[in-house]
Amino acid sequence: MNPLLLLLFIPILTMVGIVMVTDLKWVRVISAIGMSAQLLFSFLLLYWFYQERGAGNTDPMLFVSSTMWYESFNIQWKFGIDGISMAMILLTSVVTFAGIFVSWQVDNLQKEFFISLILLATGVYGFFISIDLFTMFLFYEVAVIPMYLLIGIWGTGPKEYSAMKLTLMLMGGSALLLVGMLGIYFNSAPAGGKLTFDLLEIKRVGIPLSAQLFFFPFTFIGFGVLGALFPFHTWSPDGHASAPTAVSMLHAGVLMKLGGYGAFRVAMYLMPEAAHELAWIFIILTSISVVYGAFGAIWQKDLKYINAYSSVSHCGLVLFALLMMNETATTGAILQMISHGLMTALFFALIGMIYGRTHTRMIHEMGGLMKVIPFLSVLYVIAGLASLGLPGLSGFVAEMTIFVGAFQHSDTFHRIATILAISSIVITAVYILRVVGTLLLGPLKNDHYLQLQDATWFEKVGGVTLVLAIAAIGMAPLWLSNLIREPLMAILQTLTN
Amino acid sequence: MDYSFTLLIVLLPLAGFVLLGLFHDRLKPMVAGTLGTLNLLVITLFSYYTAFHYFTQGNSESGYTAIKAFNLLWLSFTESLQIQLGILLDPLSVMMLVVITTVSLMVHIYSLGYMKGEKGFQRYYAFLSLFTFSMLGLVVATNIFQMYIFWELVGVSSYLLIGFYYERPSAVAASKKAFIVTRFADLGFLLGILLLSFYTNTFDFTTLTSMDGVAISSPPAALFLGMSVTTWAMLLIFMGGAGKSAMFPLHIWLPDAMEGPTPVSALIHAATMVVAGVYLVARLFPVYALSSPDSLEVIAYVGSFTSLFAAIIACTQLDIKRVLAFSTLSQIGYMMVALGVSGYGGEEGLGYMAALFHLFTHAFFKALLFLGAGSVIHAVHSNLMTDMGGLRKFMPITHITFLIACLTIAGIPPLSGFFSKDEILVAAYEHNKIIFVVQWLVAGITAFYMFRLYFNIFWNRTPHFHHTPHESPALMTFPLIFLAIASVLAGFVPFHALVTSDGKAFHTELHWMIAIPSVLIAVVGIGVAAWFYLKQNILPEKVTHGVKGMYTLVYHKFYIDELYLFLTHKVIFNFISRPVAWFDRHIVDGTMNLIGDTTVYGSNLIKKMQSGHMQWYIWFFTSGVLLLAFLLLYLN
Amino acid sequence: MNLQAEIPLHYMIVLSTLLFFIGLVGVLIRRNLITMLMGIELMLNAVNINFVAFNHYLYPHRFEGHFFALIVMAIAAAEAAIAIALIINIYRKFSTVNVDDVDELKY
Amino acid sequence: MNWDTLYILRQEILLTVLILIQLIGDLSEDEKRSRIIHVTLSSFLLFTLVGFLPGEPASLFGGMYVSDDLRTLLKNILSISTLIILLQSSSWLQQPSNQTKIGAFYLSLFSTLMGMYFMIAAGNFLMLYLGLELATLPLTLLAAFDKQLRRSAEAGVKLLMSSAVSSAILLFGLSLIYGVYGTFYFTELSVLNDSSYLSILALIFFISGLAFKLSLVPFHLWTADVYEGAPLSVTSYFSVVSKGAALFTLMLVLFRVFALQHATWTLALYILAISTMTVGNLFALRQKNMKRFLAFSSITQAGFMMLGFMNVGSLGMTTLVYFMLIYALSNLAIFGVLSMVSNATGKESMDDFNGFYKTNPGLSLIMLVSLFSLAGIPPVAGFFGKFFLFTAAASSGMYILVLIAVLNATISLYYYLLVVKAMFINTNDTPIPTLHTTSYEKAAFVLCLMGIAGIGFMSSLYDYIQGLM
Repeated sequence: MNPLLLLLFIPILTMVGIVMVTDLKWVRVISAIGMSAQLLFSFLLLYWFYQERGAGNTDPMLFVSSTMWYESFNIQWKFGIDGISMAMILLTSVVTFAGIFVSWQVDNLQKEFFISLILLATGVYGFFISIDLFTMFLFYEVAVIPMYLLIGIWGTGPKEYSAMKLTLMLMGGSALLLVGMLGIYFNSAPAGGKLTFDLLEIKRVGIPLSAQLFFFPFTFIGFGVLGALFPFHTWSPDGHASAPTAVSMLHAGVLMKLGGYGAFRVAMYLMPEAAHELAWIFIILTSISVVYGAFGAIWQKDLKYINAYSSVSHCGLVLFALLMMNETATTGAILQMISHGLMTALFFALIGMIYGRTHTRMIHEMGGLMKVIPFLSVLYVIAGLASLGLPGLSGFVAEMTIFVGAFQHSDTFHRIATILAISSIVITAVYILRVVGTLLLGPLKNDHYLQLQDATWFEKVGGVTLVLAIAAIGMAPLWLSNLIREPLMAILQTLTN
Repeated sequence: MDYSFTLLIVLLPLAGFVLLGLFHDRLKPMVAGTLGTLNLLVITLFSYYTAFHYFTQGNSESGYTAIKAFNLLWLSFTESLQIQLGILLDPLSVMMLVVITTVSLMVHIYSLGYMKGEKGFQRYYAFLSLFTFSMLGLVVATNIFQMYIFWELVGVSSYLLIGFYYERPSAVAASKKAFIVTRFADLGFLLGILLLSFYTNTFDFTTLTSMDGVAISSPPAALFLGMSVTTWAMLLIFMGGAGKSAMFPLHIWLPDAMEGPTPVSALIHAATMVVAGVYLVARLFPVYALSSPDSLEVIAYVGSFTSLFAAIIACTQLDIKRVLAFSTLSQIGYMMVALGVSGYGGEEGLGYMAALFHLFTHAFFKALLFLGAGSVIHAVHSNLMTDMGGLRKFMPITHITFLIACLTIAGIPPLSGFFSKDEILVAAYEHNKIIFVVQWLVAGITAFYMFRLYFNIFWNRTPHFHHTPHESPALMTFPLIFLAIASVLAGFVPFHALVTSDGKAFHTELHWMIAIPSVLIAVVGIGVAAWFYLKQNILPEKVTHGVKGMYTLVYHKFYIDELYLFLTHKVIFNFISRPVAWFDRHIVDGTMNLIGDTTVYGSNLIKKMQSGHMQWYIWFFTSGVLLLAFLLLYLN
Repeated sequence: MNLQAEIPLHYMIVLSTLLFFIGLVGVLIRRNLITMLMGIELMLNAVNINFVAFNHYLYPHRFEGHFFALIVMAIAAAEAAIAIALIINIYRKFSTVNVDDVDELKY
Repeated sequence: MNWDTLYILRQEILLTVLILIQLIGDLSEDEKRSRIIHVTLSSFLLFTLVGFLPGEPASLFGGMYVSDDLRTLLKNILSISTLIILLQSSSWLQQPSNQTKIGAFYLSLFSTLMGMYFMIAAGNFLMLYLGLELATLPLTLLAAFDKQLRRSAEAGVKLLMSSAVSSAILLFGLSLIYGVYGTFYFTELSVLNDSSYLSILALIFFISGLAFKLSLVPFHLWTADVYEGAPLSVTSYFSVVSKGAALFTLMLVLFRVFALQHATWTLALYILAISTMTVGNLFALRQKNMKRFLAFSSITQAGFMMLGFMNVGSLGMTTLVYFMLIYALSNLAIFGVLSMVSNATGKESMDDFNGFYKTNPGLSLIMLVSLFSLAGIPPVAGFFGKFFLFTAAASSGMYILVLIAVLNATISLYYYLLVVKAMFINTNDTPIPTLHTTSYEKAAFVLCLMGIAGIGFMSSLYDYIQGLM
């Protein structure tokens, strides 16, 4: 059996376990066990991956297995991973693991909550291991739809509006995506022969340019919506603001990465010529995203909004880097996905914990929290520093790789866009420090806060896991960078030709 | 000789940070402090050992050679653009190692006394270790990207230390300001790095500065807005240096940074971090001098202007730490001037040597000044010189050491400041007369404001103290004495034989033609200060009253802060960020909501279609059929 | 006498079409349910003319059109029976057979 | 007439027997009437199973009646759907007010089912018309089944009048077809091609007649009113079985008989598809009554179905049948829940479902899964059905249509989520009490859920359908 299938079976088994259990106290324990197993398995998979590569296997994808599903459409259950998917799987495992612990105290409809959460994660895993476009799309939607319930039921504030908006916009994106996918499918065998959804096969044959030009925008925007591409990002602030903690974490940390990953794996990988032709439009949009998100964040007063806009900025950087279409920038894009995934998850986790204590997310209503909840505050500062690109934490590695990569284009257009994108690091510093300064430092605003408890053990587990991951990538980025870079060489050769 | 042990110099402080940071609440304050200090003592000894060996054994006919004691691939961007983390030993970095570890050690010791009983004492030592780690990593960087990494780390440790009293809003604001301003400058630095590395295809200092490297042998001639890209790159890199070194107009953060604990000011904002900009320019000096002389010109003028500008402001400030802060600006201006007027190689490189010489001496006497000021503040619990006076009776050691420092900075022979300043003036004189005149004047102003400070603290009237000031404990006076000795002796270090632009020794001597006027003007400055401030009199007030408008302008630091505040708060917040937020909510999101609303509106619009009347249904049905039929007949 | 020679086919078609639309208009404008039903009968009978005419003029050797017409008649009868039943039901509930009053289900 | 003929006609004959059983059953005493329900259900189950017996392609009555595997499958889809409806309606029929009408209900229902069988089995337009009328006229009675309700009476008469006009127009179309081609036999028609105005007109009239049954816009106006007025079981019969029969008939006629004129009808259905999806969606957005809501939802779904017609090959037909099957099961599950609620409390408004999950988690989850299936959310079957329909349209290069369809699918997701929201998110002071599920209802739900959850993953089913084309 393909070991990758375990990535799907472990969460499914966990869900079954949750359904079976009668005592609600055990629900979270089972979830935690399941997701810990998943985390361990991800690392085991990484080990196997290296072992396989070490043994001289140079296939573009490892652990490939395929089972025919719909013969007449040539739809297969085809799974396989390369370094990029491996990295994304690790990210998902870490964030999900942390997410479970952060939601330790969910008391309303526990079973349903954890099942939805794990279902979401299952979709994400499936998406990352799919080679077949159809299953990829299937898992994509599986991952998106639990969001509605998760936000709608366990959210706060205008949760129904936000949940609806988020779901509809993402589904609207996937509508475009579907058109693009069908276009790819029907152009997958221009010289006759069997149509296919198999990414590798489509790539081998190549799509005619005219079709590429028509379908690239659909596919790219389709994924771009999930990747918070300007101007399709407005689901993100509202959605994040209303979502419960773990959902924000998973959504910003993992789900939004589906957008970037898909834009790369599907849109750009399969339609490189069109990507070249049309990149300029999207470079403009993404550069706007980067700066615009950062400026947007400065003005916000709600912690989650700040972080949501910051996500717009950071995810914009991912797409921006992808569009630069060279090895370095693309490596940076994937690194940025992982880095942003981790740190934004950490952010949302901390915001959730702070909100759970102070019952407000308005930064002006709080102040001086460092004094009363130092543990959480320090984690928040670390997350902030990672976000503004401090060396030694993951954000720096990703951003620098992107910038160096983007700088390889020496024409004026790319230069201006790049400089614009780079300038976001200053703006990021402004809003991060503003939050840190207002929220954590300074005199204690509210005497009631003196009674606040610092992090509990499960919060510590969740937070520290993420910090460790952020720091590990930040301190020793080479292995991850190489892991990502290795498949890129082959992919980008075709992109640049 | 194998220098791989130098890795410990960098790693030990990191270990100290991690240890103290993780266990800060489990360790007793004094245990943490002692651990940190002992750790640094070991590091200092290591770096002395390194310096001793390097300078005694490394010399050869062709000068000192650079040694890469350690190198590790950290991250690779492309085949050639890779970030290595390593240790580069050359005269420049070894000299910096000595300076940093010495000052840092003194500050560690001093803080044991000064910070005693403060809340967060352990955290303080953790941050100090972090800073030391970053700064050491910065100076031993083998490539420009490693430097950038530690550059940023230095920035963040400075942020943490300035904001050490995080419950004090002014400290929080100051730390934020420092970080953002330097961050802005770092943007330039980063762009410069990217630009330079794009054209030279390397980050490595040795490759960049080698005579047959691309950057020097064939600098890219591509033009952008009329300037060569090399000049652009070097100017942008200098922008980073200017930010850290608080050159005009990026100087605004430094005075505010005095919100941090005073030993921190001594360490970071006087002796080490703020000279990083000088170090940066010195590190890339061959590229500046040989490929982009225009940018050196800019550096000289910026330095010169800053030194004058800061010196003038220093004359009006009342907060003693701020006076010292502006004095720091002014002195770093000197160093920049020296670099700016320098050429490359041999005697031509006098300015280069002078800049680093001044950096070396300045580190000691400025640290001494700050620590002395700290000692005073410790005694009177105030920063303002109006609350001080006549302290010489109460604090003899502080007084003497402070006086030595003042004399040193004023350039009175044979103290170290005299020698280094003299070299700078010589270099400036040979290169550019205007700059020379300015720097000469600044020397006088420096003497004036330093002694204004000195007299105001230790002489003048004796105000009413809440409790009688007393001399600081030995933990604090020992560093003062040590640094005072260093300030006196540092001038005799044969810098021209050790740290030169091309690594080769050259001959230099005192230029009396320049030394005498500079000493004279310093004496004049001291004299005027004594006239004004030795005894309590109304002269200063008269003078300030005479030039009231001017005085207010200078006192408010030429309103540059207000200008920035206006730019950031009013323009960026109100004219960019707020409209962006509005646009996002109302236009972008509005459009999305509008799509929804339109759909609902459309739904209501056609509601009447379903009127409930059967005949209308049939009518609709039949007209539909006919319409469809006609449409198809027409289309066929 | 040859009917075909005297009355061309299109006369028949025009007649049936006219009848059909008269029936339709009847359904559309008469408010009484019973009258509407009559309109429907008219429409069906117009179609019957069509069937028979086509059969007779164009395909005289086959009988499908005739059969069809017969079956349509039968069905029309069944339809009328059910319609009457439902209209009576309406009358019981609404006390009217005016179609305009039967509009409670809408929007 | 021999045994083979009987075997080929086995479903129709058994259905006739069932109808006769009802007539006999009506003779029994009033208080024992409800026993007939169990008898009917078990015999209908038998009847359904008989449909799955293997058979050879055959043609009877001089080509009037055609039987082959595809048609048998279509009939089976209808009979399974009917079986589910019967299971779900059992407790409604047991209510005292309905006890006397049980026989009438079954009788009418089986008659229409018979009519639909003939529509599908027709090899001749005459047969088709007969079947159509047989399927329509008893349906009007069923719509007016709740004699005591004004709305039911109104629904009956509205349906009757509209469908009479529509069948008149269809008939007019048939007469023109006859005029143009001179035959009613499908086998003969399928090789004839004529592009005269008259033939186009004929085709449009014919399509309109069936489009009325399928409730495509602009022929849909009766739908919501009748759905609302009719009893719930009948509504679900309308939205699933009647619609399915119309779809299958339209499909068989267009693909098999008028394949040569496909340019014409593709264009017509292209326009109808867009208008149907859009208008159906716009109306569904506003609905608060669940029956009206589902009426418009089914209109929208019918619009999606039209996408299958865009591919003239076996792909189009396969996806249509496949989608219809999934649509039927999903819709039936929803109607099952609705009818349980309606029978127990008489509540039919969406707001009544607020807090439904708190009291009836199982039923809510069934609703959730079915709604997601209708909305086309994986991994439930609706996703596959819809995806393949879109594939069919895209295979002809009609990407614009696909785009409009997927955007409409997104809008439809909105209102499906409104129901989800009501059940799971909204709170209610007086929620619907916990409902008891009878074993018949359980069986119906199991059938539906097995289909909704499993069909997508069983590619063999799709392959099987495709093999029949």
